[in-house]
Amino acid sequence: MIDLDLILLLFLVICAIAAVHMKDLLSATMILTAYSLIMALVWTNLNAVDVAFTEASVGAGITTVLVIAALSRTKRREED
Amino acid sequence: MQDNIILRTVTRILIPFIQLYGFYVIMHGESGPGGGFQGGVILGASIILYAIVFGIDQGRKIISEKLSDTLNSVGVLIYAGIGLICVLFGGKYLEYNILPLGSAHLASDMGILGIEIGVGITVASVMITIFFETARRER
Amino acid sequence: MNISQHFPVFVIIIPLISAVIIPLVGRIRRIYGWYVSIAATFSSLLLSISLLRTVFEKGRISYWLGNWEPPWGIEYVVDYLSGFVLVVISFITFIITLYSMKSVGKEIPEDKITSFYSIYMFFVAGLLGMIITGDIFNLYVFIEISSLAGYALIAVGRKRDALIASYNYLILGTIAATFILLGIGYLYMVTGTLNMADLRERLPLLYDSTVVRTAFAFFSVGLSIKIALFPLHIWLPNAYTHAPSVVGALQAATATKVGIYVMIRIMFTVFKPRFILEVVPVSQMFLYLSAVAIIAGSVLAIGQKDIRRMLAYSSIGQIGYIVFGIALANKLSIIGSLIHILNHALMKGGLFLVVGSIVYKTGITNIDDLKGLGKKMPFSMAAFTIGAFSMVGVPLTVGFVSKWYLALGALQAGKWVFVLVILISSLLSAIYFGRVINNIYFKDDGGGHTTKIDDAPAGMLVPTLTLASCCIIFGIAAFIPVYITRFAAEMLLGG
Amino acid sequence: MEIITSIKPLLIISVSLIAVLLIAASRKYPNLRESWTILAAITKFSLVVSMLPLILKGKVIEYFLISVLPGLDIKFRVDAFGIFFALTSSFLWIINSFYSIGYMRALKEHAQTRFYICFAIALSATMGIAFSANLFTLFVFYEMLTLCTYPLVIHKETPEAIKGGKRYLTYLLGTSIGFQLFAIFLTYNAAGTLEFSNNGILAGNGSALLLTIIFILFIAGIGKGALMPFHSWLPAAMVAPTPVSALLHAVAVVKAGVFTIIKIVLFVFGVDLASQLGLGHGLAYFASFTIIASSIMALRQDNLKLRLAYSTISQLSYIILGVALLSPDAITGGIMHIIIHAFGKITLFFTAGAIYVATHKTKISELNGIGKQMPFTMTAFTIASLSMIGIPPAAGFISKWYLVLGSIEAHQMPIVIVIMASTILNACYFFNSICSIL
Amino acid sequence: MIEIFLGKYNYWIYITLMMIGFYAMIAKQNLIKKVIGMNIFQTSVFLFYISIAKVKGGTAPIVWEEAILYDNPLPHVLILTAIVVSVSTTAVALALIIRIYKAYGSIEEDKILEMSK
Repeated sequence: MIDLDLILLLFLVICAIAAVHMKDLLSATMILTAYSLIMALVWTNLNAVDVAFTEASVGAGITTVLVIAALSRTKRREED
Repeated sequence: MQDNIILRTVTRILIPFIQLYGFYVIMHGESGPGGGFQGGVILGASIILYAIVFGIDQGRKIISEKLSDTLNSVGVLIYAGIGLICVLFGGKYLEYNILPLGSAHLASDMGILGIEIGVGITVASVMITIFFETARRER
Repeated sequence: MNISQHFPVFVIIIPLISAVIIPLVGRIRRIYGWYVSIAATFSSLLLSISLLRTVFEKGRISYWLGNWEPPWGIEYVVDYLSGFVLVVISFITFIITLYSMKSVGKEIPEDKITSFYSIYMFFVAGLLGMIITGDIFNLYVFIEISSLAGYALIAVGRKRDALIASYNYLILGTIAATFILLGIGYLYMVTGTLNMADLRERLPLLYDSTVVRTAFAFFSVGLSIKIALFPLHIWLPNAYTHAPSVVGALQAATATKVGIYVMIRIMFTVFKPRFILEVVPVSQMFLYLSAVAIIAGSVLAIGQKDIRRMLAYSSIGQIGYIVFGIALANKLSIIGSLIHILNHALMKGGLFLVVGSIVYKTGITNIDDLKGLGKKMPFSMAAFTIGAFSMVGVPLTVGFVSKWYLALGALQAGKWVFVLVILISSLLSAIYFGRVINNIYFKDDGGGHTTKIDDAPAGMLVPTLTLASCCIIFGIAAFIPVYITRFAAEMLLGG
Repeated sequence: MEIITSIKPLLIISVSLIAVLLIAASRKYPNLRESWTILAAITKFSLVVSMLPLILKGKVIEYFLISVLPGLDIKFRVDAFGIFFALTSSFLWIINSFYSIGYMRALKEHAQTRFYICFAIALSATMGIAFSANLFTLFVFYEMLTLCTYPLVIHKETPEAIKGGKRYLTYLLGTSIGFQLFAIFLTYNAAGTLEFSNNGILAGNGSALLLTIIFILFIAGIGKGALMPFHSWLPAAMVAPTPVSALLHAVAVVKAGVFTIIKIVLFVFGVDLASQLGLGHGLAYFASFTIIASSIMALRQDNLKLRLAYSTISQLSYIILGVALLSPDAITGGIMHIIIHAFGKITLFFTAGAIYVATHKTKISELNGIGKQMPFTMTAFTIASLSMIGIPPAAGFISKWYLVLGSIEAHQMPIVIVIMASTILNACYFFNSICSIL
Repeated sequence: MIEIFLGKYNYWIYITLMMIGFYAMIAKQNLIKKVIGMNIFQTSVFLFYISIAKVKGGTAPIVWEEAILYDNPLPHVLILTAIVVSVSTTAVALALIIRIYKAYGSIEEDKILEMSK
């Protein structure tokens, strides 16, 4: 259990770094979604079911939709 | 995406279930995971899904700008109104167990339920509004 | 049924409800939104005054939301301090709302006016909530409500620069709010409570704990960003400059003031004065920071060409004054700080309103272009002059009273140098306001225009003049605010 | 000492403030506007005179207006010294009003309404200073005087005038906010009150060092006293129209400064404390330096008004010198010099203005032979000059006589030499002017 | 206190995540990247809250007769509120970005600042 927890947390860090690093904003957004879902998992592990539920619907769902909608009206790539 | 027959059919079938689930989550707030906020998000998501699949304009036909704006306000008013009703019955603001519904326990449950519904309506319509505002094409 | 016991919650609920009613009534006729705003802010003002009176009659008011007992439920508290700030803020918002109709009508696209007022009322509700809440997490929520509304309000400015100013403010504001949230988390982790009064009881045992100190550090940084204390001020000048006039006035007069109020709450009622003075001498740090802020704000203001930007930098200096009095933490200096909150709200509000009138009439914001306005808009310019005098600290204006107390507080603490800082910055502000006033009255606009009297409409003039005359009234009858703030200062320092 | 409560001091101050409203209201009708000024001046003077009998009986009139804060009162007290000053200024206002009407109309100056308004406010402020019962009231009116004379200084609105006005404000506001206000803070902190008292309020409150610092701050802070090195605003202010230079910068403003210094030395520090700390002598030497230095500067000026301005600086220092010596005769001499200098200098400025109106010339070197064109004017000029130098039977002799007596009394022989030397310098520059004019 | 921090790697992770988010908010020029950073920044704080609520051996704080030891439910409620705030902030930020793009034609901060000079 603890190991799973640790792995998930490390995954979080990797996702965060990747999301910040990606030049392609759409990919970054998708990684952010993955980040949110993993976060929801971590919270389920920590018995915060309510919050996990919310994070899954809001963080992974709504935020992604909104960012993608915003991307569709601006630019997809980050410039150097 | 509007031409994709599979997506359209699946969406048509899924949306009622999503909405049903949303209502369930709203109603079930006080005794299990979930509540007005999460349920509201799910309800909002169902409309957003519809709008994504069938196009923004089609989505706007279902929930017009006027309607979503009204629902925004109505949800908050339900919330605030229940609080004020509590004051009218001599309790503190949002003190539901004072409501005259037989037992204090029932009153409390109903009060929370009312609040959850208010929150759910607001959240759903706010989500829809934000989505439409963000995704709207320039005219 | 005694309705007056519910006033603490009504103060917030009324603007909140009106915020959601406005989109509904605004659809019928646009002007109704403004009517509702007026009604809401006016009733908030009346409620605040009544609350302050009750505090003086019966002492601290505590309202339990949902009748849950404090450590578990949310508590709303009105005491001398919050009562005073509540009245100041609700008064200013009422005046600015009164002013807003014409200015908003001119500066904001017509289809956005209704939602403007709606967001405006959210902003007001957030501010009032920040003042009145006794629950530290609830505080965070209100901070976010008012900040979010604030970002949106700034973004409706006429030029595109308003957008990026608002965005930068959003990023910094979110960092600040998240820091505050983190501080709350740390405090909750070690004490298990979110109620301010409860925290005050439990914290002294834990003053040596690293966690508590970390929490305090997060609060300090977060709040310093929110109030734009000098090195963390970068968001402020752009935000004030590019916001619509009404929003500029509202932000300058209320938002930072409430931020400072929250700072006082955290420093003196959540923690005890002993903590900032002896345990962790952060008061020293704030003292020097604020001195730098006072001087730097004034110096930067001198170099500005845009009058709104000049006022914004001057605000940074004035914020320095308030923090300075708090950091000295003796009775006189705290009285000085609290009066300066009133003072700065009145005069900066008034000055921004005058600038709003100028923009409304002429569209000018450049200081060099203000020549000859003294003859064209005599009443507005008179209000500007009074506000400027008050800012410099001319005797018989309220600006003098606060500086008097701040200087005495510094002398009492044996810190002579800081008296010098106050005096020097008064001189600096005399320079930058002198420049404007000189342009207004003693320079011609080079003929061309007729010098027909063409002042702002009465709907804008009356609120402006009200604020200006308040500067003088409270400068002469200074015992009124001093009487109230003395109780507040004693309460803050007492035990 | 009997204290009488009377509203008269307030009335005297408000007379010209009410006149301001009337002047502003009748700005379209010059004759009506000017008659308000005259009326206010006469009312003011007669009100001051009406208090005179009581004061001469040794009584004191007080009026308490409002308490801004505990310890900060707006309060008026009329004593012999104050009414002396008030009498002089209000009397000269009447004369000056007639003069300025003639002057302004002859030159067809612009913004005359503003001119008269500011003038009236300035007189209110002067009265306020004369009647103030504590440092706070004094400070309020002191600042008011500075601010309301600024529009008068820059009246011409030429770049030169604005430059002069800027210097005027910088010096007066800078010193009063930077030093005087600081000194007031320190005084309040040390003594707990700002009320003037015959024995001083600072005695026994605070160390010698602190009190010396406060003293220095006060002296530096009263820029209107034009002690060097804070004198250069006065020549700069000479860009103003001549009536302004005559009444304000030879009488009201500078005398207000000197008056304030005297008040502070006598009623805040007290004679005993000041002599005990040796503050008086320090000030005396400081003033002596100013007397000599500014006399030499006056000698070098070619512009008549500037020469008079430098002469004013040196004459002011006589007054300060008198008080600084702290001996009864010297104080008498100093206070008398307030009046004597006021009458003398206003005459000189009036003649300078008259010359300007008649010939549009300002430089002494250009004025050769003007005495024949304007014999009456130049007679007045000569008489006033004699008084300035101190040649009997002109009045200037009396005050100088007392000053010399006082400095002998105080065993300050160097000061006697200073007075002598400066008299010679005075004689030089005035005779020089007279000769070149005749 | 130190032992607690060492024992619970959650705290270290949350600090790491927070720093990553903070970096993105401050150093990245792209406005959308800033929003992404903001989300990471905020959720890391939520993680911290959830971690302090965890009681060893406790069960989820839902009504269940057999449970003896609940986890503290209060932080969960707080975080629900905070998530609402977070999503609203994101929405406002995105709306601003869209309008900024419309006005400037770019979403890179340095370019925008250059343009607005």
